Amino acid sequence: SAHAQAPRRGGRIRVAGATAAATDTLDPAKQSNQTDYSRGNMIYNSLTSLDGSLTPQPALAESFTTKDAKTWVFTLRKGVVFHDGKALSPADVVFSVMRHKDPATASKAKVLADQIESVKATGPNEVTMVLSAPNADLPVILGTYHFHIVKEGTTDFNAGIGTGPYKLKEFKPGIRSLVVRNEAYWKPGKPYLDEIEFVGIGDESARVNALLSGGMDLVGSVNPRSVERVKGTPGFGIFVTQSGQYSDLVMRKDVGPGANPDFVLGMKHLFDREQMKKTIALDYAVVANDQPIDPTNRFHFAGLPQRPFDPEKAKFHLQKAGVTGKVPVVASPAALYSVEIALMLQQTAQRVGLELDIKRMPADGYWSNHWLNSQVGFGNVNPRPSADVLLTQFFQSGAAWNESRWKSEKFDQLLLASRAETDLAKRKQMYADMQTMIHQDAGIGIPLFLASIDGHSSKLKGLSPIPLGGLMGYNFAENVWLES
Amino acid sequence: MGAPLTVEGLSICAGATTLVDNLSFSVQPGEVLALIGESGSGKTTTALALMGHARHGCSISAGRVRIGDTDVLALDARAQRALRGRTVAYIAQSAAASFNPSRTIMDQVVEPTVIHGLCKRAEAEAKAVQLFRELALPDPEGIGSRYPHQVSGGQLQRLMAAMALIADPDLVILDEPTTALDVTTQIEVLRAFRRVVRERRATAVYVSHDLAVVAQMADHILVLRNGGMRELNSTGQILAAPADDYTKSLLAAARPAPRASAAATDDGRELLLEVRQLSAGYGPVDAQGRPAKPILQDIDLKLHRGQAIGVIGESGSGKTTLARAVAGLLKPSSGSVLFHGRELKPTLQQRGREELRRIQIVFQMADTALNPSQTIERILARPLEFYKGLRGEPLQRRIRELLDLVKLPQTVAGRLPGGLSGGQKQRVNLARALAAEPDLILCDEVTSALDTVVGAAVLDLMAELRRELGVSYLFISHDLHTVRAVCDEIVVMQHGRKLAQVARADYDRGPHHPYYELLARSVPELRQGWLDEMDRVDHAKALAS
Amino acid sequence: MESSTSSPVLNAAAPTLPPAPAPRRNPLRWLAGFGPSGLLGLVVLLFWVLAAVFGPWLLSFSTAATGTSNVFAPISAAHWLGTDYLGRDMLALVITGARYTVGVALLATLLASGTGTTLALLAAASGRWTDATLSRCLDTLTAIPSKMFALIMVAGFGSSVPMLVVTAAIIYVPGAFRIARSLAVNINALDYVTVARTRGEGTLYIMLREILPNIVGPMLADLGLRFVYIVLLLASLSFLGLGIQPPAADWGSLVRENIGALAMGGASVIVPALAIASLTIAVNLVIDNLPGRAARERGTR
Amino acid sequence: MNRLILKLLAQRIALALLSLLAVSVIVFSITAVLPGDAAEEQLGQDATPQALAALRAQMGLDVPAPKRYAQWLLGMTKGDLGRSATTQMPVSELVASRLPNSLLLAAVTALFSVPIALALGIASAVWRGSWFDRAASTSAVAVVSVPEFLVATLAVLVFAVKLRWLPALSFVSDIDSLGQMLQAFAMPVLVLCCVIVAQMMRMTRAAVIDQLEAPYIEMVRLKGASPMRTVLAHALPNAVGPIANAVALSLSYLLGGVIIVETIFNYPGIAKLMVDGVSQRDMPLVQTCAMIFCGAYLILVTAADVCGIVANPRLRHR
Ligand SMILES: Nc1ncnc2c1ncn2[C@@H]1O[C@H](COP(=O)(O)OP(=O)(O)OP(=O)(O)O)[C@@H](O)[C@H]1O
Ligand SMILES: Nc1ncnc2c1ncn2[C@@H]1O[C@H](COP(=O)(O)OP(=O)(O)OP(=O)(O)O)[C@@H](O)[C@H]1O
Ligand SMILES: [Mg+2]
Ligand SMILES: [Mg+2]
Repeated sequence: SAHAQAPRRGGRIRVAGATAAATDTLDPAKQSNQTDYSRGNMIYNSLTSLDGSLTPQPALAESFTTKDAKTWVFTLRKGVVFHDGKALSPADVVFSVMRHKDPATASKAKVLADQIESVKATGPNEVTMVLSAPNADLPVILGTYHFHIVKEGTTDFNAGIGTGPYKLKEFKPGIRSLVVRNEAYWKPGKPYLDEIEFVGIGDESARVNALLSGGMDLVGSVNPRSVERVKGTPGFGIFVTQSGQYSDLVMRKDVGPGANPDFVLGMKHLFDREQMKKTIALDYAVVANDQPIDPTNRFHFAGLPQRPFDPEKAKFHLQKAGVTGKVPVVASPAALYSVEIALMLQQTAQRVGLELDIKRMPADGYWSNHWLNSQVGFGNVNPRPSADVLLTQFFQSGAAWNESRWKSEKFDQLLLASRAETDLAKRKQMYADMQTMIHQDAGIGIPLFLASIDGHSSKLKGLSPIPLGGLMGYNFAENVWLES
Repeated sequence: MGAPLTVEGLSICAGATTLVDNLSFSVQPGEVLALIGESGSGKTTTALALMGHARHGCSISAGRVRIGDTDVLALDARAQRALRGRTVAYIAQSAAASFNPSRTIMDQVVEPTVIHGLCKRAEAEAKAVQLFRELALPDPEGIGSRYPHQVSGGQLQRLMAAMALIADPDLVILDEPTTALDVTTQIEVLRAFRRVVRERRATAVYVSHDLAVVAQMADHILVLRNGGMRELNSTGQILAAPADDYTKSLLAAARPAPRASAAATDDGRELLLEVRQLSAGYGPVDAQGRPAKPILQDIDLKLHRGQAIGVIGESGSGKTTLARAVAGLLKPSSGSVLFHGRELKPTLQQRGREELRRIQIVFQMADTALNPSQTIERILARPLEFYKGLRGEPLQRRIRELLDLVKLPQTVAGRLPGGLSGGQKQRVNLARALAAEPDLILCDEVTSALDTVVGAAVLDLMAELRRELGVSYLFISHDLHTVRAVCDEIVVMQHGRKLAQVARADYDRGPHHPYYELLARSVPELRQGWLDEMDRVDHAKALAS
Repeated sequence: MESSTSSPVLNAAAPTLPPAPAPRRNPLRWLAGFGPSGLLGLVVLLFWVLAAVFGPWLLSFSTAATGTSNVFAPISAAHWLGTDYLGRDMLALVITGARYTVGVALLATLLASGTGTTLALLAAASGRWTDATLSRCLDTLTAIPSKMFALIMVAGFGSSVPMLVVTAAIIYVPGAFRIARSLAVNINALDYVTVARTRGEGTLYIMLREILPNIVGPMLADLGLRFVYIVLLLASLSFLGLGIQPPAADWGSLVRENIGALAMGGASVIVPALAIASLTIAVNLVIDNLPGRAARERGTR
Repeated sequence: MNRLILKLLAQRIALALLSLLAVSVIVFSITAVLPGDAAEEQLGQDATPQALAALRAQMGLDVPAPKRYAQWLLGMTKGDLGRSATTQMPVSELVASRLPNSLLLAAVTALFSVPIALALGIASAVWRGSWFDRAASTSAVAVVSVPEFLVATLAVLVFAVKLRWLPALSFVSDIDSLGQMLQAFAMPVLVLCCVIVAQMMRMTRAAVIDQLEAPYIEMVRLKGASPMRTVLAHALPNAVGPIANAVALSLSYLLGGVIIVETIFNYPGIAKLMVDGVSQRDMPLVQTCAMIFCGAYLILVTAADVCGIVANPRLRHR
């Protein structure tokens, strides 16, 4: 209905994420997938939180200020208590941030945390962070799941003590977790539900069937092919989050055919993006333009001319590149849709006389063994909280995950400058320049930005997209409520 | 009380071949009819048909079988079941194969009463014990709780009789009930059967190929050959004045005539085989090299070229074991075997091909000694190829010769062993051994499955080979008559030891070892009333002692 | 006429020659031996084998391309068996899949049964130690769950067709070995094998000539079921994402990929499933009805 | 108990220990040569050399493989299963939370499938060659040849989505009553039955037919016994050995082989734990799972052999 209903308190829901393994963890530093993030958001808070446009909003920090984007002062919210009754103090924040820098923690956010030089309690409710170089996006970074605030000195995270909207009642890794309403939650009126049971179901059709049989109220990662079924069943609906997630064709510029710029250009012209959008994603995607900043991002450069599907041009470039024989292309179910994209690419390539030899690798071991090591292969990049994080991690010359080993001094300088720039308009221009460079020169072909699709019972209300990923950017727990 | 049995025009066929052809006879209550004939002549097939049963692959194609007022072949399955075990009872050819190995004997013996709901279990058991006692079984109260493998073959045969008789059937069919037994046990069993038939006055059909046994048991004899009836007459008539030629030849061959050897007692001839202080057994060997289950103990034996030595003894006395030890199939625990004056290595692997060729063994069980998936031709060809390297036409010719030698038709060459009768298989076995042209053949019960006529032919063949080629034999048998007929010396074994050695010249001169005497005495003679005489003698002895 | 002049000896011998055992000579009679259900199985099997060999060649011009964007399309004139989750023609996929399912599974089955039987013959015909060692080793292999083993193998060596064949074969060798050994040991104890030994025959002869012919019957029956299991193993490997490489897909993968169509009763999932069932049933029908098999089994009893 | 069985058990236990050792060596060495290790798998896309080194140290992967194996073995002999490399939780805890579920599922499945398989197998042996026999054998092959994920999905579509009789997932944590238990287990058990019934049925049929062709059966028939009695009282007791073996082999599948059923019904069993273990390269976990499967297999096979001995008086009485 058009006009918003008032949220109802009470009720219990069952939610299924897309993965379940014994490695499920409650340690913010170790979280690695949808279910971990969702669970983390149930029991923890960060200093900031990201809204529907990925703009940082105050959360545990009442406010944050900076003059030079290098020294940041955070004022903590008063009266926030952990689930065990202990009040939130600056020491907790210091601990929660600093532990990422300790190699022994083996944090997944270590690279991000390393730019923070120091974190200090500078008052009873104040924390000051000093960066090694200016970064205007620090509040965005601190709003992501790895930077959840935990109690000082925590070593065993299985108790799940945080300040979040729900308290942990049961946690069985790989099986399920059960959370109940945190009555002392600092956001007035929230959360709405009494209890959430959260499980991971690895198999997509099992997940959808669980939803349609009434066993689940919300399930993540629905295949576009199941959408019609869900929509067609009375009492169920789907919830689409268009985000910056993409699977990309990586052509390494240091070795293999990708070393020849014409090969790269030829391949980029071989993507029949509209067709891929229709048959692979069944329209649950937007066409991308070989650059990684998606339209939901405030820095997306819409003015960049769309690269068309042009077999003639492709043929021209490929012939110029003089590639002969079969070109092996590595794909894997680990990189969403990469096998399907590869198959379509194989067909279009055949039409221009190029033989692609698709090598499908099993999902496990793909990231460590094939991704980054294959000369031509597929990667998959999840939505990042900010354009800066994305570009720094994947396109900076020295970046560990610079998939195509594309090196550009000019790009690196622009990146550093834009990071320190606090003027939004100037920053936008810088990002536009960088997107153009990637579009032209990087060994990356990005055909589509994918949408995440969730299925839910129509009784479940309060869902709105946050382009960090499905399930409201994994933060559905404190926002949804049940219609009576 | 017995019921009269009438058979009219009975024909049984398997596919296109006729196994039993137009048979008619009848038996009066309280009488015994014997079915005799060579192996494979259709005796068992006929006997089974009397119960309305045909083996897998066979069918009763024509005829009528009446027991009392019932037309057996016209009954439906349920009525036939009601008849079997109740009105007609069957004592199978092989008792050992007819008991369920996993149920107690008592369970199986009283089963007919259970199936037909004749009486309470306790009553049935009491009756069974009574039968056990009548059949002279040891420990009549306790034997029922044993399992089939815990009693001997002769006992099992009697237990099967008890199983057949427990429902007081009108007609009893006994199918070669004593072939598996040695003579001493056979006498016991025959006595038991006869007592039962006489006392219960049941009608009986007795199937056998042994005329001497039949003479003791039957009132009438029916002679079968190739499924057809040759002669039917009273026992006395048949023994005294057989009408049919085949019957005559059966009778003529019934007592094997001695086959003289070229040099029966020529001590000057080369010593072929010498067994010295041989001990052997089965099971794992202990530190001293003694096997867990010792069988043979300190056997000494000398065999000259061209000589035949008979080995007799009751079942389980170690006759086959001796042959296996000589052949190298069983490693002796002590002692040695010398062949041509040279010591033979204890195991097969250590012996050379030529040594192996010179000693051939003919196995006791003809069924298992032939590979069911090779044709007779292949079976005979292999040793010829292997030892002689024969190929092509010479090979074929030699195979034909071998078949002729053992009196088998050429047509069997293309058949598989499954299509041969027991006697035929036995002869193929012998032919295979001959193919190797050995110096010594270890014959393990080669004639036990044969009727007298064919058996005699085989014995003749062996004698001829011995005369002409100087082949020697170790002739294992439990049939004293046969052994006496072909062998120059007889070794008597009991419990794995050599009890006595009797030379041909001394066969009829006594006194010998008492066990040998007992064996000699227990061989049935081909005349009516022999068993009664034995009864009287034994009775008198029992009184005297 | 010539023969009468050549040699009287030969002539004399000729009539006594045994008649040749001729039931196998006439192919039509041999076929008739299958009986109706066996023939049905044979026809289906032949169909799939032909499809595997010639199918891709017949179809190559028409259907290889994805073309349409119509996913999970129902059966139509353009797509006889509908389309799959990417809008590809199911007929083409099933026909190309035949090559993998029939080929890989058949190869792996033969490899497994062959190796198992050979090892079993070796174990039975040679001494106690070989037997004990082989039995224990293969027992150990059975103790590792098949899917775990497949997972480890594929994770370690990638999933190529030879790899899949070898993996499936290794997984099913112990089972075949177990059955063949129990049969072979019984045969080995029979007198005719002993006869061959006393003749001085080598282990190889005993394995191949004396024992093998007497265990082929039951081993064939076992092979039928083993084939089914290997087809299923391939399918479940593709469930775990470890199967045949795309764009090729074995039938199991086709079922798996298109399982989403099941709710709508789509042909794309039912057709490959039916293909699997028809193939495995056909193989078992053929084996169960092999001419002479029943007779041979009775003969060995 | 009889001495023979005791001796067999002693022998089997000694062999089992050897087998377990062999399996552990095999599994360890295969997993050791697999590309990637637990740290790489866990970091996935986030792997940088520093992070890898740190995580490896945390997981104890910096110790050389043979030494790690020795440590694991030593711990094992003391009853310590070690810690999972990826979660740092004691393996015993991980396993203990799932093993009972797996055993329960296996037990319930066995409870249904074994009697069904035996009944069908015996019936087709008795009516050998009849239409019933043909139909049963063919449909058994047909049923096993449908991939189990198809059967499972179909069952879910029909019983959970369309009819709403049963839950689509098996939530074992919520079982309070027998009714709920039946609901939770109905579909997994159904699917597993489809998988294992055929093999047991075929083996039972073969074993019973084997006995029905034995000569003593002819004698039983000649005693006038009905077909039912012939099979149940005579053929079956003699076929117990091979049947028990077939059952044992099929049941051993129920622990390690049910990964697909566990995935589709989200059943928290040990097979999924193992698959996760392999894909995460979590050595101690994989090892422990392998030991459990191997142990279960050996126990089942030994039990089958004991059954065979108990049923066979020739072996039972000395
Ligand atoms: N199932 C069968 N199918 C076809 N032929 C058979 C079958 N069983 C037996 N025969 C054949 O029937 C014939 C008669 O067999 P039967 O068992 O009645 O002989 P028998 O006189 O009892 O011989 P024996 O003294 O060896 O017991 C034999 O030639 C045999 O080969
Ligand atoms: N493989 C074996 N293992 C253990 N014991 C055996 C073995 N073979 C035979 N025996 C036993 O050895 C003893 C002698 O057996 P053997 O076969 O030599 O007897 P036999 O004199 O040939 O008897 P028959 O006249 O019944 O053939 C018997 O008690 C038998 O049970
Ligand atoms: Mg007979
Ligand atoms: Mg003997």
